[in-house]
Amino acid sequence: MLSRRTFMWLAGTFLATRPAFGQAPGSDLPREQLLILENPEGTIKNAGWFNIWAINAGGQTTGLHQNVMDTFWYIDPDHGINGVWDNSLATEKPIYNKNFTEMTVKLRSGIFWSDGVEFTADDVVFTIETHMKTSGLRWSAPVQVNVAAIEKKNPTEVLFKLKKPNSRFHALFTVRWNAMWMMPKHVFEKVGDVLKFDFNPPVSLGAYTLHNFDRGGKWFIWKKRDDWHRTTVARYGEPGPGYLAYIDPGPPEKRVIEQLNHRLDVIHDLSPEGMFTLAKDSPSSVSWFKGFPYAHPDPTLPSVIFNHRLEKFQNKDVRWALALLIDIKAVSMASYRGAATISAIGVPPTGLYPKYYFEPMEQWLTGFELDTGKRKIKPYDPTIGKQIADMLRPSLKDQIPSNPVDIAAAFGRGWWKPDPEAATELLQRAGFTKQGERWYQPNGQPFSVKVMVEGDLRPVMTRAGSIIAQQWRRFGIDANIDVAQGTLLDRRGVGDFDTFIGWSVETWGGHPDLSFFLDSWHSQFVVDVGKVQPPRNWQRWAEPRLDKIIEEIRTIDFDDPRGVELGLAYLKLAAEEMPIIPLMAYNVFATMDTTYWTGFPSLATKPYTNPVSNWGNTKYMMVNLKPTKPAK
Amino acid sequence: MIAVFRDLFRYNGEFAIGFMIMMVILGVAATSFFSPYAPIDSYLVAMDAPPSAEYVFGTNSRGQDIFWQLTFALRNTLAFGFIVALISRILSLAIGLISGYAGGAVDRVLMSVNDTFIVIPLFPLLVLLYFVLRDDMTWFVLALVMAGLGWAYDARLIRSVMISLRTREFTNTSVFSGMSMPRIVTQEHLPYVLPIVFSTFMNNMNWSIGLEVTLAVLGFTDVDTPTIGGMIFWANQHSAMVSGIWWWYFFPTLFVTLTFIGLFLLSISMNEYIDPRSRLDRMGNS
Amino acid sequence: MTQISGSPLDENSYVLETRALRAYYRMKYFGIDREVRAVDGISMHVRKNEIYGIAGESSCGKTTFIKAIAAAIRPPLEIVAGHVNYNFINNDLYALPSKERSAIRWRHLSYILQGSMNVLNPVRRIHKTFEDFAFRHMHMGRSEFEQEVKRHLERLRLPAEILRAYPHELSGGMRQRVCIALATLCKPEFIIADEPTTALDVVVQKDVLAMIRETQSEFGSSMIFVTHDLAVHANITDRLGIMYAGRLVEEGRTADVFSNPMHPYTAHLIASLPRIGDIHPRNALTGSPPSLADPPKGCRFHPRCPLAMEICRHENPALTTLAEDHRVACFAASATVQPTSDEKPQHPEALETVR
Amino acid sequence: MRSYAIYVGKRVLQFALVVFVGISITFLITHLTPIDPVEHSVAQVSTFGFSSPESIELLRQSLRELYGVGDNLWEEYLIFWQRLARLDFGPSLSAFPTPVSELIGRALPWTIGLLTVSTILSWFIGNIIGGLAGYYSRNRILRIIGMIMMGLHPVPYYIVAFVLLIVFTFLLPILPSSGGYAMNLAPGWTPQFLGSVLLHSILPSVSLILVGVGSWFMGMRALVSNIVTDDYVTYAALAGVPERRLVTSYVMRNAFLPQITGLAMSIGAIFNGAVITEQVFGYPGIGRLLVEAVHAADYSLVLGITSIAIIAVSAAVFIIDIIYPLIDPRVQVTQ
Repeated sequence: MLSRRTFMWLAGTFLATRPAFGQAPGSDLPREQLLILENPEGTIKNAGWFNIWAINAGGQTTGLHQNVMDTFWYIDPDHGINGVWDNSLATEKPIYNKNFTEMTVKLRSGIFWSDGVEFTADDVVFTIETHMKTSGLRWSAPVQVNVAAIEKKNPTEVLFKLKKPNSRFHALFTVRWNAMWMMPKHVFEKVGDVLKFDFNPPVSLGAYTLHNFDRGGKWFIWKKRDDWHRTTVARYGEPGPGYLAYIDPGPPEKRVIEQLNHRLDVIHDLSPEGMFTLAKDSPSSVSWFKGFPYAHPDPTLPSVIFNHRLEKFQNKDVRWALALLIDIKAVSMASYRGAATISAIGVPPTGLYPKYYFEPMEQWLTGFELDTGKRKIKPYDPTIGKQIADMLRPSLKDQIPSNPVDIAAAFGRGWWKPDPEAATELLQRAGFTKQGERWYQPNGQPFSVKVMVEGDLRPVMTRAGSIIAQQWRRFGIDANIDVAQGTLLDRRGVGDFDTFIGWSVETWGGHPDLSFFLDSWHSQFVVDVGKVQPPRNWQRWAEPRLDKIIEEIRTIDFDDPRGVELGLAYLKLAAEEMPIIPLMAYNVFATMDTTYWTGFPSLATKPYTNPVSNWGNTKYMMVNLKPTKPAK
Repeated sequence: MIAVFRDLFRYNGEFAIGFMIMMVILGVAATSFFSPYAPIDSYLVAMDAPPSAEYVFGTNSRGQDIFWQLTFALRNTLAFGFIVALISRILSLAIGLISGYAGGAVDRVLMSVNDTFIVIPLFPLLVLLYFVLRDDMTWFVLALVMAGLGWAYDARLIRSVMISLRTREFTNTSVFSGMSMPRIVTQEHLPYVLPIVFSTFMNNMNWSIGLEVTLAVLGFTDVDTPTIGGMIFWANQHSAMVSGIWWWYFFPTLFVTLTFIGLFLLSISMNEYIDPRSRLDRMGNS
Repeated sequence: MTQISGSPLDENSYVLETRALRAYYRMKYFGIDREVRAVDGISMHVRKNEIYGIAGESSCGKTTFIKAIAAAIRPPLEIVAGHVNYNFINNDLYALPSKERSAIRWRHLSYILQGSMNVLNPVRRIHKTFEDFAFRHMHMGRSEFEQEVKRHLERLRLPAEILRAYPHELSGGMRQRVCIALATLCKPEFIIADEPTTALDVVVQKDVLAMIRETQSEFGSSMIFVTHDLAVHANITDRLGIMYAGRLVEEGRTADVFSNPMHPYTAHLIASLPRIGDIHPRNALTGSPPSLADPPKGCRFHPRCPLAMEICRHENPALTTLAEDHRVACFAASATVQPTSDEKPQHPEALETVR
Repeated sequence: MRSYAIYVGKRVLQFALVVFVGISITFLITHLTPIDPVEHSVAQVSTFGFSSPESIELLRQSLRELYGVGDNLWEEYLIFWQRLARLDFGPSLSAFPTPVSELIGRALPWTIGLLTVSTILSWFIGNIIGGLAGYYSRNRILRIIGMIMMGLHPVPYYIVAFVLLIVFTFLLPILPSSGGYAMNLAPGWTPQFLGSVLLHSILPSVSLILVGVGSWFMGMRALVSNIVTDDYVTYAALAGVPERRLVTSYVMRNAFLPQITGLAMSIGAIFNGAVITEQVFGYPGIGRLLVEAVHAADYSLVLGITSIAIIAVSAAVFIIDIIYPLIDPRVQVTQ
């Protein structure tokens, strides 16, 4: 039988003998000046549309919001080039008055649109006022909700007057993944209906302008501006690539193939197996972690999300029982092949959060006691991260770090140890009964749990879901996955699910402030099943104690150290109540090919930003890239 | 009957081969009843083990023994194809015969219905239905839906054969000889139509299973029920091809292909047996 | 109107001669591993310019015999023994390489088949069919050829329009006429007519027969005319051969055979012809024709024969000339009838076959 | 001729009916989908960006007005037909406000090009080889080809496509793995562009042909092996009609006719095939557009594409229906 090794050997020999694919095929661009990135949006239906302020009209991450758009501030999900916070179009942080009803923004001067017009306060005022009088633009709603008026103090200073106090208003202009981008007044003021304007070709505020694009939406090519030094990134030097191509390489296996052929420099995401293949067969490929688990952990927290509106999940004992039935090691193996960064608490173990939250919580977690009704147990096992590492070491050898710090960074710290006994006791206390092999709810119904997953669209989450369902099934719960490919978002919105694998927790990653997701968890927003739940409290968890925390956060400054304390309070509450079962960080297998370019971000050497190519923040990557072989 | 079967087996190569293939397939499918594992459980055995003495067909990245997975997959896939084919045959035969003979208004009405079904691109329809029914779209429901959509093509085929038969002389002679239409249909013409029904039965199984595979691969079916398509779906989820787990594709593909070849061989040998002409040759003018 | 050219022994006056012709169906289908002796040792000849009729119940081997002399042998039918000689090739038909064989088709040897409804290509206009069949034999230009065809049809009193028609647009009779025109276009020496008038209504039948008769005598071609319908034989054939169970049991001038049938089977056939004003009940034969898969030993008719004797059970009567040009195979007919060996050849490899 | 006119008239009516029913069904199903384009957009906006609940509510309202969805089904249905008359399917909801027709117009040529070529090729190849195989049923080479066809034909299309993809883009990377033409080329009648298009169409079309040929082959072989036993073939053979003529005018001619109907009937199925091809090979046709539209809950787009497909396919059937009597003399147009 043809063994896997021989097969790969054959493949290898083929690859060795294959024709040189130096040039991007058919492209007349000098490959050593061209950076080819994956656009995870895939093929853009409406390629000729660059008006990013209109919702869903065209592509966003075609390079458009990474390299053409700009706004006041950027928060880096990792360490940042020069600290987590970067003043982009603004020269300093937002300046609020003491009761947070006004925000002043000081603007950078000497920044020019790609058509040679200078960027000024007028553009800001125009952008805001356009959004105030036009509904249905991407940022119309938040502007209309918050802004009473905007004033131009002078060409480099604007003042926002807010309708009500809001200490987080600047978040609207702070790029995490994206934020509200500035419009070129001189272009849009000539336009009748902003919603119907395609903004083609786009006038750029970033270091690149449109060079060429496929009407079919499979590729977009951007060219470095000759006056790149009149853009905000110039502070960090000249962008390396002369050209950027954002392409749709197709499904994971094709991305692997393309990178093996050096026709795709930056892969946005892969299946773990695809990642391993590249790690094995593509010496020129690098990733966030030098070795295993390679992936970049996004500051989002995949979890088992309960529908708190369903009776069976309203008792925290049930939620806890289900948590104690999960063997996170198996989940990590099943979903990420171990390449997961697990988290027991309600924030992702990414960016600077280990420092802000995980270290402080560790103590508390180890001491945390859970009353099963019959006895008190200490469910937290701080060694699970290490256990995963040990489990993987035999097969992956020295790829697996051995010092605790690296292990914690790569695989996370502890988690809840599986405890069927305790789970049984908890369920029994909640009035559930086991008859024969199956569990029944207090109302006599069999205890069935459907785990909604997104199938092909999020393979890893789908795998996590199916293994968790299996673990519950083994215990006598009628659990199955429910593949809602393409419909998950909608069903999530209207609460048409038992549980699903997804995230209701997303953070700044670099900045400890939790309002980014927590504000929306306030019970005031919770609606009944059938009505659409506004993001992100998909679990529809209503908790007075949490509301208090949220209300206080709203009143304190973004950088107020009190924020961290409140964050910790939330984490403890979440641990006790288990409103969702946190699993791990959303690890994105962003892979970079160093055949043509070096200087990609990586945790060990330079974690200046995340390499995940659809993030607005990746504009900082461009100024760090250098050609591998000096241009001839 | 037994004798016919014995003769078929002994004297018709196609039948013999086809029959043996199907026996193997069914045998494999049947062993699913003795599987040590539940079909949808995963991470039970070592991952990515190539075929070996221990795992005949190897194991996949979900820690499942591909052989046992395959047994379930074959069982479900066969059952699926069979149900679709059976129901749709009944529909198409009935409609084809009726409209082929009745002609006129009946024919037009039936054929408009028919053409509508032919014309609507099924694939988007199935995808849409999947979105509407979601996890109610079990493989059985899917089977019913596809049976309901899969008869039209062959109904038209049968009808056109009917029309050409009707224009043949012997129909008229039998008409004049006072045979009733039903009798003409069943006695004079069914022999010509049956081979078509048989071969289309197989083609239809082919069609339905192929479509099921496709839908499954694209994730538009209930992936909890292992089918051939489902196996490939999971293989894709794990980029099995680029990571060299070729056996995860190879064996499902091999067996589904064998299945079809087997069915096909059976169908053609049946045709030969049923076709009045070849029977004539067989018996000579003695 | 019978003109006997030369004595029976005058070889070259024969157009067709078969000697001890045996054509069997050798079946290995579906285990029914049997041998159907459809034509079992037939020796006969057809003279120039005559219409030789072959009569017999259905499945007595008529059609097989035709196939054999027409070299339309296709497995499982095999020529097991004997010869088929035509004078225009003065050689055994089966000794010819298939190329030459197809060269004589239609030029020298043509056919009028049963069931003319389906013998014409349904999607081809008639004139096309004429071209396909005959053009290459006529050695003339297209236009000439078409003229020739038209003239020929005229001779047969057929409208030229039919040339532009499709088969299904013509009546059954018309189609049959077309077939005759087709078969006679090249004025072949020999025409094989297999039940050409069956399935035609009586009126049409008469015309068609008349037509066959005329053309035959006009072009002086010889013909084998097969039908189970003795009435037809009576008014068209010169000589008549009666077949029973794969064998020729009686042969003679049609008139003689009718007036003086010597074989009990012939007698029975003729007796069972309806006659006007006849009120005697017909004495039907008991039993049914034997299966040719395993025919009875001896005379194959004996199980049904009213005159059966002991010898009939064991010996096979030879076809013996009992009157001028009148041969019979029956011990009861005359003492002079000798037994002949009922030998079945030890499976010689099948002679060459045509598709 | 008059009867033929009547016949055509009837066909026209039927054609209209088919289109009407087909499109209505699709309309209904599309509007039964649980997916709400507005929520989809909202989700899209809020997944990464801001999430203040009041703003979301506001956004939702304004989008509802913008997309003009949510009013009752019946009105939408009527409006839809009014627009369809002008081949205007309204704006795409997932590419608002770009008209659906524009999106389709951009994708359609790719699909049509790919399909016509590969369909016609496989039809001819399959039928001719199949016909010969049926006639010379004893020919060894043809038997072997038959075996191969038989083996290939049943393999689910997806697998054939996938294997081709792996072999020619991974193991032996000599062909592009996706797209309609190479990056940074200007579309136009330049040799470079056309060459690129050709190169990119090899895998999709070959996969379609490989799978398509089989069924034609076997259908034709079956037909022919029946026809050769028909009297008129035997008769012509007896008459010593030259073999070539026999095969072409007697056997093939009669066998081709049903296959023509078959072609008409299979066009719908071919479209299905295209959807998958375009998925596997990332080909920029409407099949791909359709799946994307479905995922994006863009039912105006889904409807647009499906309607176009229905019209196109039924038109093809219609055309073949009306010319069929002209090529098959046996079928009297009266029926």
